Amino acid sequence: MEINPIVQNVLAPPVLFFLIGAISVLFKSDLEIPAPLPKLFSLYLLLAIGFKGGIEIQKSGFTDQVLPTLSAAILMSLVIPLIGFLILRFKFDVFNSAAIAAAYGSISAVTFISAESFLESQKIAFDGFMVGALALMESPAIIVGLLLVKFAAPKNRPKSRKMHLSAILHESFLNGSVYLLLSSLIVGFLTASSNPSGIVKMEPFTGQLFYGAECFFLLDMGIVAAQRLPRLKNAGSFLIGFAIFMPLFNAFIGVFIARFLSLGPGNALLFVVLCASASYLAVPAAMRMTVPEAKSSYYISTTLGLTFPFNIVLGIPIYMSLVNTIIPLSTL
Amino acid sequence: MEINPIVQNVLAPPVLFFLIGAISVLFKSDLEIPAPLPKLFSLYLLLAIGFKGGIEIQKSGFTDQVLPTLSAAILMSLVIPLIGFLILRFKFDVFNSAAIAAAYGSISAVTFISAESFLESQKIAFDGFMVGALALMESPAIIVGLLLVKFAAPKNRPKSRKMHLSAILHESFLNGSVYLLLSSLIVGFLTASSNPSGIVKMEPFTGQLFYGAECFFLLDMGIVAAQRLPRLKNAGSFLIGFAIFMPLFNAFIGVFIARFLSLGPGNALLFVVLCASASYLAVPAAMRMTVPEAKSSYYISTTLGLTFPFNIVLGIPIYMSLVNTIIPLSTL
Amino acid sequence: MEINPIVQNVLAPPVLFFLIGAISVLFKSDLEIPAPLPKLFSLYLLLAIGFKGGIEIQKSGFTDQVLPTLSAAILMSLVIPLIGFLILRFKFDVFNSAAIAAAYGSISAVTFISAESFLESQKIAFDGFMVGALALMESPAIIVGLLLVKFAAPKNRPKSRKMHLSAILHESFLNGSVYLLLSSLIVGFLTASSNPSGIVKMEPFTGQLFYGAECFFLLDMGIVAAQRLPRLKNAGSFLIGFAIFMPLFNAFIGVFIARFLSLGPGNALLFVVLCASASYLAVPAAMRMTVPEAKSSYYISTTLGLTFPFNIVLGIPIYMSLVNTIIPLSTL
Amino acid sequence: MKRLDLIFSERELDAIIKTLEKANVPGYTVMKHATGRGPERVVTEDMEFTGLGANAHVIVFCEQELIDKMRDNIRDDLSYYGGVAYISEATPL
Amino acid sequence: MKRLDLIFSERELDAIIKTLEKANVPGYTVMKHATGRGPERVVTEDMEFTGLGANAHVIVFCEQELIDKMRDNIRDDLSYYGGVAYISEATPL
Amino acid sequence: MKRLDLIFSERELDAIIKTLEKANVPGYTVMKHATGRGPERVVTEDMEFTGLGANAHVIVFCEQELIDKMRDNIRDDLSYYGGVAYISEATPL
Ligand SMILES: Nc1ncnc2c1ncn2[C@@H]1O[C@H](COP(=O)(O)O)[C@@H](O)[C@H]1O
Ligand SMILES: Nc1ncnc2c1ncn2[C@@H]1O[C@H](COP(=O)(O)O)[C@@H](O)[C@H]1O
Ligand SMILES: Nc1ncnc2c1ncn2[C@@H]1O[C@H](COP(=O)(O)O)[C@@H](O)[C@H]1O
Ligand code: NA
Ligand code: NA
Ligand code: NA
Repeated sequence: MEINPIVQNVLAPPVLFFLIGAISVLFKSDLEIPAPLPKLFSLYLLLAIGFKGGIEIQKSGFTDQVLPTLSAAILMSLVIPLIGFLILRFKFDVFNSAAIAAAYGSISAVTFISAESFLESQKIAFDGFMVGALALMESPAIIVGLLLVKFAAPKNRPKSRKMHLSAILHESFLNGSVYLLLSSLIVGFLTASSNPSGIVKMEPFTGQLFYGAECFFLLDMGIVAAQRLPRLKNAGSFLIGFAIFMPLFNAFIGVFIARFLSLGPGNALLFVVLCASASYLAVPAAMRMTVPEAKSSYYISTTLGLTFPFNIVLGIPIYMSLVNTIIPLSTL
Repeated sequence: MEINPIVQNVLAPPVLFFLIGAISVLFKSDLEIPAPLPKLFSLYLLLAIGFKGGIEIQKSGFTDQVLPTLSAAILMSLVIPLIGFLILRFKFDVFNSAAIAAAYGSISAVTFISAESFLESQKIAFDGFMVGALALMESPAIIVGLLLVKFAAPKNRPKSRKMHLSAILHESFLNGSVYLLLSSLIVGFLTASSNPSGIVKMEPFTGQLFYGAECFFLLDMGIVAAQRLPRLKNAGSFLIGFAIFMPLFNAFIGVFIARFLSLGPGNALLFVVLCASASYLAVPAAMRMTVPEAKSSYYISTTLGLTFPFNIVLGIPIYMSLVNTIIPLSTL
Repeated sequence: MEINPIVQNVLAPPVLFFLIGAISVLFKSDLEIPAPLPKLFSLYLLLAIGFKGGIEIQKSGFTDQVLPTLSAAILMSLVIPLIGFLILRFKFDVFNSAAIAAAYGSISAVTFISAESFLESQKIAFDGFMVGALALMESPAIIVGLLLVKFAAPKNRPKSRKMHLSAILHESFLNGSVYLLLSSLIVGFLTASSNPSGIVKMEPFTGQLFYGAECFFLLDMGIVAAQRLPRLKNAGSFLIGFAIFMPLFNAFIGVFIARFLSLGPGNALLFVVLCASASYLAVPAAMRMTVPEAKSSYYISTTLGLTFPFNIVLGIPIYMSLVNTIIPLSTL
Repeated sequence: MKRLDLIFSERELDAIIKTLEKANVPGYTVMKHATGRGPERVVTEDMEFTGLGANAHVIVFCEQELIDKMRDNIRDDLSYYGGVAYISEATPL
Repeated sequence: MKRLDLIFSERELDAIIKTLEKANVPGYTVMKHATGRGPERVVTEDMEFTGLGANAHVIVFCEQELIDKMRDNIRDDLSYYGGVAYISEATPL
Repeated sequence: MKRLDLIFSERELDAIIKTLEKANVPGYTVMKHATGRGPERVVTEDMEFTGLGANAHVIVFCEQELIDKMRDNIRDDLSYYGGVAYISEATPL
């Protein structure tokens, strides 16, 4: 008899450590991972994801699945913020709506690697070029979010806050975490092309260590998420609902696009997870800088306090069964 | 010809790095491992010890040696604080006596892993379930220490400091380092039961990296211990004597219990080391919170400045020969 | 056809990550590796370099190449500061000249390991005892620098700043980074002599992880170097010229000494790189303490902002071709 | 306008912040990882990994009346675990 | 002599330092990793790894006239992103 | 009651603390990892891994007479390596 995939997902070390972190807050333990240690792990994960992704892309080359998939990924990161914006405008002003919507159009790298771990434990194959999709979905969502502010903001927004296109592009591509991911991807690609021995020597750092570092980081994420969750109460039930509904909605669109693209189940899950996940690194950083009118507690508490845990614990297995239900219809 | 086991113990990298740290203070080098880096290693070691221990316990199962050994460990962590308290009361007030005594009833995880490294270098077998004993000895000692304060404290202790049982249990089990060790143990156990591939993927982080991280942490411990040692002068010769005599005394009781339990030499050494070591993480944290009347410099300087170095450098080989002298009488 | 060795050097992960860091500053990305994380990597690298070097020295023993090479290394670290001092005195006072000259007489461990990585990628053999040369070149340069201040400083230097020989030796050998490197070397040596299993257990930490940690540290070095570079403008063109000319000059002397010593091409490159590199850890620390009259921005900006990047990116392949051009004349 | 400086063990931080929030202060700033010595206890940075932890330095800019409101509660918090509190004058820029 | 305390998001640090340098202040001290709560926003230390970052606390000892010179620029910087600025008296030792 | 603010290179910390202890101050607080610029030298946080190190910010609450007692020694320490010292008024809560 098979174990329930949700239970199986929960029993993987990364998710268990996430729960341990969350429970420690619930029980008021004084367990703490002091700054800047979480930053070390977050930088490490971005570097390692990018580097390994660059190698995989170089290895797999540009097959005919690559271009359509990457294009669809970019499309989704452009469209989701628009949909999110329209929904959020029912309750929030332009600034908050744009900032939150951008977060949901962008992605969470840790959710992505959790999905990869899930696929590995289920022995389902996926392609390395999906990291390319991950890397390409960050910037467009930020651009859309900032353009929404630029064009929909009330006319009386002070001149000093006028957003020039150059500033928008700067925030979208040179944001620390976007930049590190993209440039590590390039390093991985170049290394794989011209210096294969460099890959072997990097492997213990970017490869073998990865899973453990992921667990350690998730321990901290559990603490942070559980500290954030209660603040959502102030944000109101509309936003709480949004933080659960929006990932599910995006996953639903994502799975149909994956079917349209004839992606295998592994790639399909990763694509769906990219659509369903929300950013708590790049987008908040960009919004904090350029849209100070938006309340950071809104866009951070929803993405970190609710959407992230939901995706990590329940979302990934749910999306997997969604993929298994909807995709075979067309591909078999 | 055999090398003296003390010399052999000292020539292992962890002990050598500990000495390097201590010597750097002696010679007034400005070598420093700035906060919060030592915290990173301390969190890592607790997580890895717990995780690997959980796996070992799951693997070895509950053989008929497990339950008696764990019970004896808990018993020792209850009895040692009582004995220590009686001795310390000759010189110190209730608060200081209880706090110091609790530290000696509890354990030092780094002393434990140094003993494991020693056994490995001597090719003496030991069982993974001993980590269970380690994990189970932290909380009872704290509970006894706090109960001693609760019942022996002068009647005029302010109401606000009345200790409720719930607060005592909270400090004993939800203390950051106790919680991380216990919960990592559970994660290891669950992973081993249901997700063997997770163990393989964690191995480079929790297994391969462990010895080096231990060395790095011991380098810092050497610095800290050597900075603490001079402060012991203020504490007086009674306390200095206590910091050496108490571990030896506890080791002596421990070795007879180990003989009674018919433990093999490896497990016996670990049991003795648990009895002889003193806590500088969990107990000080708990005492600082609930018994502010006790001078932290007393319980920290004795455990870190004297007992810890003594155990690491001289104690472990001494206990080994104690084990070799006393145990064979009954088991061969 | 062979790829240009400069291009090949640039396409190695450590150099690529260095460039990524530098470019992030150029493009005003907010990528940051917050303190004290860079310190973690710098401590780690010193510990690992020393430890591995100690093992290598124990393994290779004292062949008849060892002693002459180490003596020549010490000689160079005594002579270079004198030459540098004479040159710098044209433009700078005694304090600044001595401090900068000492930095160029000393070495940069990260430049050294970059050269090792370069040799490995080119499959050119080199000997482990060269780390001994690295370790031995730090202190003499500091001693010469401080003696220059002691004897050449204006007579009206306040009494309180009189440098006693004991203070000079203290700064030269007990400086945190010198001490850690030297003592880790001793630990490695002792471990290799008496505890071979300890080497195997350290290997994942000091060996396998090394290359990745080097990349991570170089990412930060790229950021720091690029932040420093513009400050050189204030320092004037004389100092900028010195920061490029001096390494080349030292390399040139170095390569003839290497030829005289009949070093193989690998050892020769490492020897040349030691001569050409400049210190940004030990020497600045010592000068900051004992020669506060010298402007730290001079000796730090030249070594970190210009000499280090020059050596890492262009210098090493240039020195290699220098070695290949000059050495075969005598040895073949 | 006044400036209130509070220095105490990081472990009391939650209690102090609760006190500040209850008094409705307009804001506060927390700096962790402070070390120091008081009349009774010693804390050193390099001991931070142990259970003792370091100190927190909290700065509050607020009106005198708010300080009066909080005085007793803060004194209570600090009397239990130790720590210091000082008031000085401050003018908004 | 005056003491100027500025507390604001680390991300504004470059702008503020530019303002200080333009006014030719004799010096300044920066303490990063500060956290806190203002009237509008919340920052917590453990969120530092996220894009939000922590606060910086900048201390400047300088003459009143320099403060007057910088006042408008600093107010501009702080009004955009938030943050507080307070002045108090200080005497050199 | 006075408040004494000392800002100087971390490497002078031991010397300064010795001076404070010799004067029998009731306590002091140390905040490391401060950066800044003085009239002469520049320190930046990201250079902390180099030999230069960062600054320390020491706060002492004590009586004026103690400050008078320490003045010369502190000035000596700071004149050698650089750093600043300022006094302001403070009232215990
Ligand atoms: N006079 C003082 N000046 C500055 N800081 C102090 C002073 N007294 C105590 N402190 C700080 O308050 C902390 C707690 O002191 P205590 O109440 O003695 O435990 C110390 O560790 C110092 O950081
Ligand atoms: N009244 C206050 N006292 C002390 N710090 C404050 C105060 N108000 C704001 N802050 C600090 O200034 C930062 C920015 O505040 P805000 O302008 O609300 O974003 C906060 O995170 C606090 O660290
Ligand atoms: N006017 C000032 N205001 C605030 N901090 C200062 C000032 N001058 C110097 N500092 C601090 O004191 C340190 C040492 O300065 P210096 O004496 O120039 O080396 C600097 O790095 C700053 O952190
Ligand atoms: Na998304
Ligand atoms: Na014990
Ligand atoms: Na050199």
